[in-house]
Amino acid sequence: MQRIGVFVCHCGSNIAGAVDVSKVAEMALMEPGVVHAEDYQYMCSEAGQAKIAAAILEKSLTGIVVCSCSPRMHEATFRKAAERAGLNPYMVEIANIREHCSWIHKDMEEATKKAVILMRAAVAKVNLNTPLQAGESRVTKRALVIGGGIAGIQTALDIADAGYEVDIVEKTPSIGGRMSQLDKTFPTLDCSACILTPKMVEAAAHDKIKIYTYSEVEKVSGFVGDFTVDIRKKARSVDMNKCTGCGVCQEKCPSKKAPSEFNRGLNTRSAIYTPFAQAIPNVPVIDREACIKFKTGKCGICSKVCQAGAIDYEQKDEIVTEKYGAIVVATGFDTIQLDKYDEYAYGQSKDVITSLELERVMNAAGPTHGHLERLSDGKAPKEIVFIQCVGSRCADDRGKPYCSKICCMYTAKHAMLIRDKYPDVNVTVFYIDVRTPGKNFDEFYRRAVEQYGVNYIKGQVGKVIPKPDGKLLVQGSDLLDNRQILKEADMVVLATAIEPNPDVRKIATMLTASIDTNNFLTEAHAKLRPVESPTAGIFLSGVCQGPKDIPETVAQAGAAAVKAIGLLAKDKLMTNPCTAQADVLLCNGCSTCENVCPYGAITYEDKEVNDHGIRETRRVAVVNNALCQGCGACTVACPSGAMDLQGFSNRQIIAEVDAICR
Amino acid sequence: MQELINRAKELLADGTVARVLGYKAGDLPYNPEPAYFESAEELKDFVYNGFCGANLSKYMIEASKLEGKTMVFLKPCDTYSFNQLLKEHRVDRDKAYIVGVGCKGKLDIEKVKKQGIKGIQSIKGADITDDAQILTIQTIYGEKTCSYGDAMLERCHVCKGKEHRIFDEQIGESKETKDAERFAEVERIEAMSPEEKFAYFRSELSKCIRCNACRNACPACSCRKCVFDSNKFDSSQKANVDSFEEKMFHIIRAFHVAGRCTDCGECSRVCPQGIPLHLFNRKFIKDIDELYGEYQAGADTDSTAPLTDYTFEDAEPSIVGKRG
Amino acid sequence: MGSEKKQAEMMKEISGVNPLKCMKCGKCSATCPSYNEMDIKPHQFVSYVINEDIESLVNSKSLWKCLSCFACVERCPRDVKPGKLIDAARQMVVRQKGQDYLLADEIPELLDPELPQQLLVSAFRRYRR
Amino acid sequence: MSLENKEFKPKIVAFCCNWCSYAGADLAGSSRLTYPADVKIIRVPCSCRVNPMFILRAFEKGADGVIMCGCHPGDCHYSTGNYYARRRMTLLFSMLDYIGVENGRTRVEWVSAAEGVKFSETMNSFVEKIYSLGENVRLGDLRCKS
Repeated sequence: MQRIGVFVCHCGSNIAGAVDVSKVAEMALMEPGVVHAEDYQYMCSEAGQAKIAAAILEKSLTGIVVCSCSPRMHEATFRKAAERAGLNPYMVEIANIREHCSWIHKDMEEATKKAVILMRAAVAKVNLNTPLQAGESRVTKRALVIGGGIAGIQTALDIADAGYEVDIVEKTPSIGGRMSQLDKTFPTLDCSACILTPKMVEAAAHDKIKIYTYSEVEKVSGFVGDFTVDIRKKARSVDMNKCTGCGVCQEKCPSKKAPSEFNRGLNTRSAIYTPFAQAIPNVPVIDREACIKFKTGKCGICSKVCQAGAIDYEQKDEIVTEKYGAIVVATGFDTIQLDKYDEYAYGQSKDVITSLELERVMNAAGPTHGHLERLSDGKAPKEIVFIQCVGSRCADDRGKPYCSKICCMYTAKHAMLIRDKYPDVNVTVFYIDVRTPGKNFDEFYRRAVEQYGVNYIKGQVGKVIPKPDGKLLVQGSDLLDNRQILKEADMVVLATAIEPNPDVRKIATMLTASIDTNNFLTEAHAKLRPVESPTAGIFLSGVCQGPKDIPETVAQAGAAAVKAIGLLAKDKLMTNPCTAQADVLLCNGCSTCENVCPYGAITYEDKEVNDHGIRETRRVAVVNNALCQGCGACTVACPSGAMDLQGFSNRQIIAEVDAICR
Repeated sequence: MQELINRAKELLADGTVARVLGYKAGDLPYNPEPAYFESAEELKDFVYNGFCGANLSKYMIEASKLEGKTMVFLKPCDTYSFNQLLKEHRVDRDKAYIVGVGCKGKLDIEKVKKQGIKGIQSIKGADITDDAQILTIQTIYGEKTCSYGDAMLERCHVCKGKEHRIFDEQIGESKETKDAERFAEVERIEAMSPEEKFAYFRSELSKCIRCNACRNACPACSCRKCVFDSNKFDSSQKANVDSFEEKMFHIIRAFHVAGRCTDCGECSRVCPQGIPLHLFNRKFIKDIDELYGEYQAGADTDSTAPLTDYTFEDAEPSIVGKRG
Repeated sequence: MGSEKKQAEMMKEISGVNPLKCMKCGKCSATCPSYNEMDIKPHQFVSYVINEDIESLVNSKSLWKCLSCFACVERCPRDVKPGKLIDAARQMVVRQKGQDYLLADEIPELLDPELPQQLLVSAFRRYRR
Repeated sequence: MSLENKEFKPKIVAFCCNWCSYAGADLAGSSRLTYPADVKIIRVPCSCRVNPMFILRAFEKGADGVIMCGCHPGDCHYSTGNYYARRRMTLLFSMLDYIGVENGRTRVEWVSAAEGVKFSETMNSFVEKIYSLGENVRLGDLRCKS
């Protein structure tokens, strides 16, 4: 018989507000095996943990039940507390009376009743618990970074500097990401390329970093410490080893009509191209959709002009399989589609552009070579209107419910830069709120208003009407003056909401990392573990986790790197002891379990058994504990019940069922 | 029959096999029972006739543990069971010398009795060499006749085919017996209202006395220890205590053999209460065929079983309510 | 002013609008074609309901200047729908005046072929409930 | 004691996989999305851990409805667990339907860790269904009900 202690947490008023906690403790004493029950304000606090430890020692408890928040929150905490008091950590069960009870049931009597039942189920389970010992698994000392933007580059550099090998997988032909498309960066206004390109070069030159550009993650298997990843290196049609990056092929390429991804489609590029001049690697790729050779079989000019003989039309996609101990996701963001916002006339007028498009217009390497001009007629604008919160903070399905965070600052930056370079241009910003928390951020915004005379109007724009003369009529509110504004503008710039890169869903699925309703990757804990995914061994870097600016991204990239380094520094990991075990006396050796095991953890051996006096050699299943992840598929496939899952045994689950239905 | 005995004697004599697994006469003319024969002498008790319906495959699990080869007589449908056991590593192919015996349909004494034929003394026309048209039955009330087809087991009317799936040699002629749709009875039940279904199965299952004959005869139910006998699920039951346990036992039994059951019909054949237990297994077979593609357990030894397989597009469980 | 509170609650109920969701962006007023005719502007409607000043609202000129074009409803990023609030305020006035609804069958007789389509549509929107 | 006088409070067992659905239930909780207290959740590592035996056992002990939630097909933490669970449950539910047990008493729903709203909605609709079906008499061990 177990000696069980039950500890009921108030969680301040989170639980005690809806559940009569002392009643739960009182009822617990009536359960079989329970010799101790108490309730306390915060069981997870040091004092609460001390109470648990004291009870374990005083009453010689063999198992404990903590009625508290979700086991996903504090199971590990209480297991550690029990372990410190000399109890096997797997003799701890959690009854989730917060997320599954007090937070959703407002009626005290009803909630208390349910809490008692959940407590009973946990007690019934712990009565059947057995002490378990964690095994060990090895750690591959190499990290994978998915995404080669500033987040991925920074994470890779930090991991590599700590002495571990890192591979970066980047989908596009060059690393650099969104940051490479920016012109200047707030709040210091240094040129984006000037601070990014040295990092790109450093990453490329680092002997611990290997960069796979124009590549995608195809398949991920394994688990923390021991992932196996298939990387698809898309056919570049150019031999990376031979190409000197001279650029003649791009110059001579007759197909120059493909929209330039780097310039957001505002101008075109050749079919063989590097996205931008500072691309790393400086090796072009052939866009097979646009290439005349691939479309018609004729042409081949690039091959003829290439002195190095690097052009290879026959190149095929290649799959590289590598092993990693840790994976960092740094897949970044894109701006949302604006097709549902017809009131802003984006798509109707070339002079209504997104802020990211304006970055390209302002950039010396952009479609207008850095001259501020209207994309419709190339004339210099005199009136520019910026509209904030386009698709951000939007309750309906046209936009995103969250604040995109960066728009207030980059809009101030754009306004300021335009006023600085073109003092004769009037700049008006329509805003709902101006949000500038951050070091030197509000000062920056105020400078735009006070020093540069940017006209900030509290109010949204209701519609933008393209006029026949090419001007844009902007109808907005000025809520402070309580008037409706009709304003003629030459250009309208939309601070478009950002969203996670659409590929992230596919990647998250491969990694079995969870994702929220907005496609941002979920952190293990919103406050305390913000750079880790709940899936062990997966770390989050940059905007894939939530909107953030460059300094925050770099900071998080470093944090993710440290977490990954912390993992890679270990030689061995303790494995989950909740694995399947076969009872040799019951096993038929039928191979059914082997067929459903996703990890190949089950093999068969001829074993000498002594079945109640009958000695014979039998073919029986053997589970490799390092490979078994404890899913339990085999336990149900097994008709004789020989296969059982430690920590979630058949009898334990049935005891829970019985307790709930009692 | 003599051909089988002769062959058995030969193989025993030349040492190819150490024993013969066949049938010997029982206490009545219609209940031969499976038996081992280890010498020509013992073979004098050997019988083989239309009442030898028992599926000998399951006996091969134990026979595989014995020294030397065992000669076994398998009907076409029994070879599916043998194949399935082979696939599950329960029998040793090298320990078996399989004689595929021709089949003209096996007989069900209950069907004969249902025709009002009582006090049976002897039956003629049931040997494998007979042409299987008419049974002549000597009773204490005089001689009666009965058509062979009317006396056949249910399973023979929906026969999977007379081809042996695995054998070392074949003896005897077969005759096609299939004259009914395999799933007709399942479909009839499916068409019932929930109340009718419930009433039907309640009346059938309430007859169950938990003698475990179905379990013992079933070649798929060959666990060393059944979950209903072990404490693994806190589910050990020796007898049905209430109406629920009848259902629990039969549903779980059917579920455990789903995708493995060859539809050999032994469960229904041996049930002393005459419960049509094969209707559970056949329901699963029908569902599997409809939802995951045609699958015949035991047809081969290397295909993936439906419950250890999947596709991304598999039907959702909610299809159960939608199929009407 | 207990009755004002009750009226404000009733307006929320009729319109199905939660005025607290408003972020004061003014897009409703920015988009309103009758803005200049109104004494209380669309975005202010929301504030009046929050402040439970229903009296001023039902006595405002705006109440009858709204075209029920629902541009504000369409474009509101927060799903607050000032147009629905205005509609609700009208409902309350209509209800107080003694449920003088038209029957659907009576409408065709009252129609003047010269009436602009927009007005008809608005009228139906107004009196639909 | 007469059963008719007692207000029907169904017993509902929900098996939730640890990675998606249990987290979805947690999210429903932290988002304060209510559903009836009749639902009691049992945490299992994966939907493929749910043995038909558990479901029948729940009915035996007087459960009025049993629902199983797992990761969406394709999103299983163990990659393939829910595929096997899907086939198993489809066959089991079909069998229960076949022997005349009301089909609404069992359900499988895929709920991701992000779908707190779906979790709560699913539970609300399932409980509603069980209320409409009333007490489970066809599969219960009637001795357990007094």
